[in-house]
Amino acid sequence: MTTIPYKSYLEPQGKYTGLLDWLTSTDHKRIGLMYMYAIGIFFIIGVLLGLLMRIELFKPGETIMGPQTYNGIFTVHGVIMIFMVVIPGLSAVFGNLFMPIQIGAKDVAFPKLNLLSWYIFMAGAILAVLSQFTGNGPPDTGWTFYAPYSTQTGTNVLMAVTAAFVLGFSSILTGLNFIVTIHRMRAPGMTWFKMPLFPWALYSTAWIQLLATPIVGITLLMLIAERVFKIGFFDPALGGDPILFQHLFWIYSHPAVYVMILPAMGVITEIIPTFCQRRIFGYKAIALSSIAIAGVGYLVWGHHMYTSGMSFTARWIFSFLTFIVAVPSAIKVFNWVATMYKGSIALKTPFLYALAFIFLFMIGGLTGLSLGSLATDVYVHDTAYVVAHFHYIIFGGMGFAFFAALHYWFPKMYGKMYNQKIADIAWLILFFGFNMLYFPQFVLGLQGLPRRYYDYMPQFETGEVLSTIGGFVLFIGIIMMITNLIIAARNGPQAPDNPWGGKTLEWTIPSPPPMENFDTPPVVSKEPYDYE
Amino acid sequence: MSNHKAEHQHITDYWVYGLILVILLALTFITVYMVHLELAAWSVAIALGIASVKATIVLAYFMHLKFDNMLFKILVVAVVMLFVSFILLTFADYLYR
Amino acid sequence: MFTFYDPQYASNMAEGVDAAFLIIFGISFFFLIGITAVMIWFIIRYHHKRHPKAVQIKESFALEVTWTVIPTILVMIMFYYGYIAFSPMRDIPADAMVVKTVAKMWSWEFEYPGNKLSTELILPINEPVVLEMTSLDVVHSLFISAFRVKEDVVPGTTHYMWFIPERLGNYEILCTEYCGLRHSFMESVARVVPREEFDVWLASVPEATNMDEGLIIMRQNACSGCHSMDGTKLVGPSFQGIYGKAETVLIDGTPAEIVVDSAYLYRAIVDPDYEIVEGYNKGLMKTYKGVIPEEDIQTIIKFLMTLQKE
Amino acid sequence: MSDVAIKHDEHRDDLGAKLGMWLFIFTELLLFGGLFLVYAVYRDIYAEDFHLGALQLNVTLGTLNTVVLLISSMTVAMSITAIQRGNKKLSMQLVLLTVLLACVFLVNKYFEWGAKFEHDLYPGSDLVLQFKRGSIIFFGLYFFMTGLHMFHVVIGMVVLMVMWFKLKNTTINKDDNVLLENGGLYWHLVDLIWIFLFPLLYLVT
Repeated sequence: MTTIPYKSYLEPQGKYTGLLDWLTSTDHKRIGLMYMYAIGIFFIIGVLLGLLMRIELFKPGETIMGPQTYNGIFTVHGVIMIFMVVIPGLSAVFGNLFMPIQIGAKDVAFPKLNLLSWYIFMAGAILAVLSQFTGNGPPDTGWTFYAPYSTQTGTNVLMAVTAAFVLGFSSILTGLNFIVTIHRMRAPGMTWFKMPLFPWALYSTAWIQLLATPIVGITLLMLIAERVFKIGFFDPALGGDPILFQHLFWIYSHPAVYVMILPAMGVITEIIPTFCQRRIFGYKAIALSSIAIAGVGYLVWGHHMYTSGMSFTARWIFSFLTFIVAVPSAIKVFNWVATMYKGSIALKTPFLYALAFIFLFMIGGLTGLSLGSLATDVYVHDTAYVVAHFHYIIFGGMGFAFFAALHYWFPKMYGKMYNQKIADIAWLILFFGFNMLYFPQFVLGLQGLPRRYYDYMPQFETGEVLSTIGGFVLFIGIIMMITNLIIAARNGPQAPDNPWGGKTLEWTIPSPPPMENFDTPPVVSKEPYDYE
Repeated sequence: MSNHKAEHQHITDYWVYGLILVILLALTFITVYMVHLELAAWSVAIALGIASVKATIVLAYFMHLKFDNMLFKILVVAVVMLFVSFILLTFADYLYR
Repeated sequence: MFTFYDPQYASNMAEGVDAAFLIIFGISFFFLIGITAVMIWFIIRYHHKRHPKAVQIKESFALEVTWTVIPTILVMIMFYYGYIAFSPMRDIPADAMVVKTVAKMWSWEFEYPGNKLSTELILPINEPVVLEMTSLDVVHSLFISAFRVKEDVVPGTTHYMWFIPERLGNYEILCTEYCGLRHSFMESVARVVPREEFDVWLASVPEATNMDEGLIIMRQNACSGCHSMDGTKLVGPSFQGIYGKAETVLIDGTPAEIVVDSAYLYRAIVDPDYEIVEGYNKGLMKTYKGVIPEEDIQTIIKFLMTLQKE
Repeated sequence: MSDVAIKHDEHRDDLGAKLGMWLFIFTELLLFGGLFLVYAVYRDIYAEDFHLGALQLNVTLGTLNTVVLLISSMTVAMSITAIQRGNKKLSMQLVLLTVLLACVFLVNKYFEWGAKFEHDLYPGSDLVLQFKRGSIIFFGLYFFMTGLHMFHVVIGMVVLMVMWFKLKNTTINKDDNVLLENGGLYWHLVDLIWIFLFPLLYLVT
């Protein structure tokens, strides 16, 4: 506890009161929290849409909705979850909240731009939500907007695409801000290799956001132009090539997967040393593997298109590169586990989430190998197997890392402690629900159930029923976790400044942090995970 | 946090810019003239080659890359390489269909 | 699920694919179980109650190199098996029987040598077949899971897929590229039959000659994807007994009572959004003006007049 | 997005501001990069049609616009030298001259597009839709690429006008001129893209 009274960033800062005080604030921590509340709401909407789909799939034939509604729902579920939850998720929320503190800075490099990014994000999000209720019904293309279906369908694709374009713009600006911040704002003495690994991950992520997003931006613009002016970029009737759309789309959307997972890996890399009370094993290997993943990650988009009719040459080149990109991820897993060796392990909630992350991420990653392999991908491509795979990566990976980060930094964010017992139970329910929901999808995919199916043959019923039940278990876990945290944020007991014994800079300042982060700018001389 | 207020500023003379402009204009006219030479297969390569030279000159002098921080040079090269790899990989598909 | 225990695979592609799967799964299981076990062991062994003071271990360059090199070798092995099992799929034999495959929302059509049309894929066993596939509207994907083959069917170009069916029986053909409203209903069946049976089938009088000309045109334009002939409600109204039927239609949202006549049918084909039959949605059908020649539209209408209630 | 780099608090960081601007330029380059990729693919598929399409374009006007943009690039670069030497008046004049040259570019473009529309050569026109597929794509790309570029010219003009006002009230001055440099960088980007657009669209053989 600090002895001198201070004003935390959560308290009113004068000038304006109430909501306006927040909406005009350029403080990185407040912007981070604003992202979190917004993303939290979108996440719940996405989850509810997912549950509706699960109910529909509970038995073959029409259960609660018609096929058009179902197609709209899985599109909206995808658009919300991908563009509004997982892509901004960790970097915009925890990157904003803690990256500047971890590198000993007062704020990001361009605080006003940071606030602008949030407004652009909200504008895009509102457009995305509006696209559901206006025009000719919700878009029904799937979040991938594949041409020429997306240029032909009469539904409200235009607005959804515009929304994705605007959201991409916000993502670019956040990335730009983070790169400049990390280059220019590190505390004196904090060399690149004395920087904690979460900022390292964010740095790699920011480059992807910056350099990949424009490609999807221009692709979506072309799609808009095609729909409005009949230019025919992707419509074969006008000379266009639908496969080119897929190339352009995946040049962005594959790296986007790393926008989700790299910060997640960064979070896990922060949590493991803290709860093992040990320096991270292989600091440099982890830092550089982030850069490697970001770099090679640009060159593997074609593995989403093995069956698209690409040339054989392109297929095997992409397969080869895909297998290469698996290696740096493996290195990270080995280093995490090695960090636990001879540590002094405290099984607290954040660490439990981190363990779940490693396990689920391994399943997601290893099943990814069979999708990267040419022969096996032909079999399971676009089946429920892919659905299971990417939910293991995105939800089991990014989602669980988000929950881990939430429980890890919660005491710092709010200065309050949550009920750890309830948090642990919620974790257990989440973990079981998750596996029950998605594991059957692997089996269904191997049985030959294509994805995005409204109806299915009777042989798939067992798996779908299990999956639906799992969905509800998972939902209970989410509600329990969130309720626990909301109660804690309101009435939880005071949290100490450093509840877990962390070594990075955010644990050296009061909880919740003051507006200026540090009383005196810190000077760094030691390595980030120095437990000597 | 380093303040680069007092950073050494390279000031380019006016005549340098004038000279650069003359070179760029000359290259432009060469490109336009090339079209009439019927070089068939080579003309695209030459036109793009000249465009790249022009772009490099603009980057180096007008955009001050030549006198600026090393970081910017590295980043520009990296971005160009990234774009080239996009092109190459896409054409791994289109050229071998 | 798998045919690992069954020595007879359904196609010549299945063995390679399943072998590649087995190798990847084998390595994956080893690592998943191994790493998880080690992790759990560390958590128990080095729990802070048993191990109150952590030992600070410096990095080991040798170890980093080891666990970089070994996975690299392993993934290269996986790549290799994926590659050798896949490359035959792209190596199309010259003597294979060609079946022209047309995908459209939401049905498949197969055209055999001699212009025989079929909605099912009938195949002689143990003989190579190549599907020359194209789509009339959006991207579809032809998937026969038992054969372990899949390839997208893209409008504007022709894609190829080949295989040798090696086991008699019926196998599901599904569409695996999302293609709109009735994506999950876009199915057909591959029937693998003995050669003799195939010959008999192929020689049987092509259905096409028995068909009404209007029906042929309608088939070519995939009308049946949305309109049934047996009264079933699909995306659009059924054609059964459509002529002379009294319907309530919405013109710009205002209901109107009409009786279906040939003028109405014509309007419904060239301007489908003008009058929407109550209970159906706008914007799902595009105009066929200019797509189907004027005289063909008349032929269709004549055919529709013959479809009476049974 | 020039105000991206505006930051006049106690931690003035010119290098950081410039880095921010360069990063933004990278995103713009890749935005057009995506278009160049599309162009390259369709040129590969429809080489003949692209050639015929290019013959419909006015090389003289295109060349003229290239010259105009190159000169404007020089004037904006010179304006930075001027302010660095403390010559505020000359710097302002050069910025204004750049804006005027941008106007010349737009007027030129207006006549070029106008002529195309007169001949019904615009995307979605009945005439174009009857063309061969490659030509439909060519005219689509021509209008989309030059249109997007024109949009950037307009943004650049706004940026330059902001620079002019900032020079006037000495927010930009002899010692603090990174803002003008960034504005200049943006304008050079506009030029840079045109350097590639011109041979690709007008000089296809």
